[in-house]
Amino acid sequence: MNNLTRQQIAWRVAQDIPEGAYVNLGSGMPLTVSDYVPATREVMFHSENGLLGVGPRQAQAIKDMNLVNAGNIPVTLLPGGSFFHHCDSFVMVRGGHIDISVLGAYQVGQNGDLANWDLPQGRKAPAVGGAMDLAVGAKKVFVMMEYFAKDGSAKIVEHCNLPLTGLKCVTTAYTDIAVLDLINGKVFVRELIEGITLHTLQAETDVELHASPQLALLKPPALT
Amino acid sequence: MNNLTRQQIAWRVAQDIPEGAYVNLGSGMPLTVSDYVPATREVMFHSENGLLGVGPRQAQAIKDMNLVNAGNIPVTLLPGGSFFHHCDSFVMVRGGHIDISVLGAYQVGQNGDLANWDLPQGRKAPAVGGAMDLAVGAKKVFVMMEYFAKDGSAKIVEHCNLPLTGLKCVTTAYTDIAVLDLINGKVFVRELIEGITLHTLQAETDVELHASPQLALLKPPALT
Amino acid sequence: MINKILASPADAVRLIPDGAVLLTGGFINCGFADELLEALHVQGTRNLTVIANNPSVGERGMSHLLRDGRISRLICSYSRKEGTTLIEDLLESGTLALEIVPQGTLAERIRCNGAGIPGFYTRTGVGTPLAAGKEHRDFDGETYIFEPAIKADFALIRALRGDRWGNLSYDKAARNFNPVMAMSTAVTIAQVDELVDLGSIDPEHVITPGIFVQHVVATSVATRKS
Amino acid sequence: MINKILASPADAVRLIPDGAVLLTGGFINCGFADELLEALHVQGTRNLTVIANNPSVGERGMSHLLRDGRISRLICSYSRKEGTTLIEDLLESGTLALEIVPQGTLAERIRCNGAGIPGFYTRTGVGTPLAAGKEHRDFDGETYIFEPAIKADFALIRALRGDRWGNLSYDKAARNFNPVMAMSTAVTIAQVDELVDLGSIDPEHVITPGIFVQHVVATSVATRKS
Repeated sequence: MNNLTRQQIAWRVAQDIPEGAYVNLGSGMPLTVSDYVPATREVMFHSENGLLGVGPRQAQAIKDMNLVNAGNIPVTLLPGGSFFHHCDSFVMVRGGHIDISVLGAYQVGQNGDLANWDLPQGRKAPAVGGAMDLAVGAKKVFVMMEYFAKDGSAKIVEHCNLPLTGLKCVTTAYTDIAVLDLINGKVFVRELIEGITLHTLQAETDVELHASPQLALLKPPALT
Repeated sequence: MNNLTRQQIAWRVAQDIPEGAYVNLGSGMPLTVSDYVPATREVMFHSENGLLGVGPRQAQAIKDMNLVNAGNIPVTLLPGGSFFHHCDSFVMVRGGHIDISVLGAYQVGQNGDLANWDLPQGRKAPAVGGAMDLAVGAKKVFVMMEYFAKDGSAKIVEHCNLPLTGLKCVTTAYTDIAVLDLINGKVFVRELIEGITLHTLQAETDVELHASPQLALLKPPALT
Repeated sequence: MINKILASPADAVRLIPDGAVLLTGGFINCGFADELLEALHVQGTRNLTVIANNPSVGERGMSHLLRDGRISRLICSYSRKEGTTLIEDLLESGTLALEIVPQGTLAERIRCNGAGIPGFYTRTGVGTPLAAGKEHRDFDGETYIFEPAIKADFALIRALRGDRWGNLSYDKAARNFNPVMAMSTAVTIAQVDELVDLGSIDPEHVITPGIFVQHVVATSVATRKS
Repeated sequence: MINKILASPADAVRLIPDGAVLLTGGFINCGFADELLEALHVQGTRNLTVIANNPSVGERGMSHLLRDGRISRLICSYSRKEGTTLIEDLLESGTLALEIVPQGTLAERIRCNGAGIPGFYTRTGVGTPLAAGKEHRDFDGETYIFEPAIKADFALIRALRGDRWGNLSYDKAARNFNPVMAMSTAVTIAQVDELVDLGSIDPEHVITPGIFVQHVVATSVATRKS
């Protein structure tokens, strides 16, 4: 049983992004999704700091720190890209113009509730960024996460007990062992890695899991 | 007794526009005000269809109908001018960024209420344009009008009985015989043409007129 | 490959059914999508609701739709049409319903819809006949009225240049309502004077990013590139 | 002659008293008005309220103000400062009050103030801890919360080019909150990399029209023109 690496989860998300989609990638793990979109497929990456048509990272030699994505990574802009200010950027987000938002998650409720930001905990300063706007504004919200939390419990839960980011917003959860669609308050398992069955997964998950009509094997390529 | 011509009223308004002011000129008579601002004085004319830094009319030979003011008159743009869309244009207006709005008026209440637009009357189609936004949004509202209506009554009234454009918004009324400041619900006569006294004007006006501390002679140059 | 370019105005307006609610850019007679409106006339579409600053004073497009009674409802800030009593005649005959909205309120109500905002409070119009029946509310001692977002099915806009991703730039005062309307609806169709290659519009100077534009139609095929 | 150009950052920040409420443009570390903030530090101004997307991670300007306790209140979407526990220390010692606002809500609340709009309804944040105590209202079956306009005394922004009328253009992602903040306050001070002649910025490409800018300060005098 080989759990997906973070790169393989990013690869799996990328497969579900269709040509022509407008996609926002959250900071951290989601930012790597663009690396795995097939080169033949034109996808428009939006960065909430005012970029549309984000291209690959800058070559080390360039280092233009006025051309960064929302994770402060120096990127390029594709021909046909554009710059705009923060209000216009969040008109795109809040106004429903972004097709897919890819976010990290601490917990996902079976009703699609998302918990992915930090209220003050211990000594960490709070930060929400654009996550709440993306959660409610994007047409689809894909989350990327490990299936299990560090304490061994499934991150897909009946009711989130961490601070919420948005209500009933998650469309699909991409994890290291399964792809889960959240539809009308139910969790449908669409893909599972080799060596795991719906039955064995259910045994370790509190919420009820349903088999998706498309239930299939989750088999990523080897990636480094 | 020489009433001011329309050009002379425009000239009088222009004298009260200081250097550096951002000014919107309403359609019709107000549009001519810019012709009388002293050439040494830099004033920024805003046109609500998305222009700032409006210059003189185009020479006949040019006729670029994509460069028009809000009255559809082909104009020029000064170096340092800019184009923007309608929302940004009305952020300038509604948000209090315009120093002076110059509008026509059918009636002005002594409390500063303004009536200058048409509800359906007879067969005329209704039109409000940007007048209501300008009336409430500009820091000062100057109106230009004849002092008397066609029926001989003064247009400055206790209560407007025509459809209102805005409440308590008019700062100063420039007319063919007097300049009137509207301050805290009272009408102060600041200038009068030769041959008229506050006393004779009061006799023909229902609202109480007060002498401005700066009461002076209104004496325009000859203009064609 | 993403290609938002359609072959002709006729192809573009085929998407628009009877009864559609349309935003149409333009101010007086500057920046109207005349060829799209003309194609809509030729197509015979009827019972349209049109939201525009004013009925175009041009001879093509909206004038024909109005003349032939295809527009049953008009929401605008200024309903007069110079040199004709067309609007007056339509109003008198009862075939045209009219709503007058202050110009800045019209622009902001259109933006609201595209920005996920259900409406906005404004001081514009308070105390006037246009405030009748509207929610009033005080903020910091000032009275405001609530103006709801305007929802439409399509935006028909006019731009100077466009590319296959739908990026647009405009020509001077012909910009007016066009970028605002582009943001507002799910289906924006842009009539452009010129098609240009991706990247020809400097990314700093794109006024309408392609995300707001679903279809692009050029009126000058001479400059067409892909 | 209108001339909004001031000689130095020190001249510009002389306008700003103790206790002022400041909008400061920038995102992560891109597009901050570092020289204005640094001059404010040198001037000794204290008890500031700062509204920014995040505390700048740069070494100059806002970092110094924070370190020396000159900022008593911070309104931002993201309060972490990479590579340091400065914010955590200030929060723990109780010398910094903090309000967290979702990024899009922050931008729109700032715009509202400049647009004569007292606040706006948004779905963002509904059901989350950030909705606590806020007015809730349903429109078309969806729940929204009311977010009030943010009022500030000054905006300290950063641009690429500026002229004596205050027209501005920006550099790529350094645009971010800067044009939005410029619109919002009565006194906007722009730090520009380069002063240019009137008309050098194409009127089609002016991002912030001069009406929104009261003072301009250049950090590179080499290119100064009038």
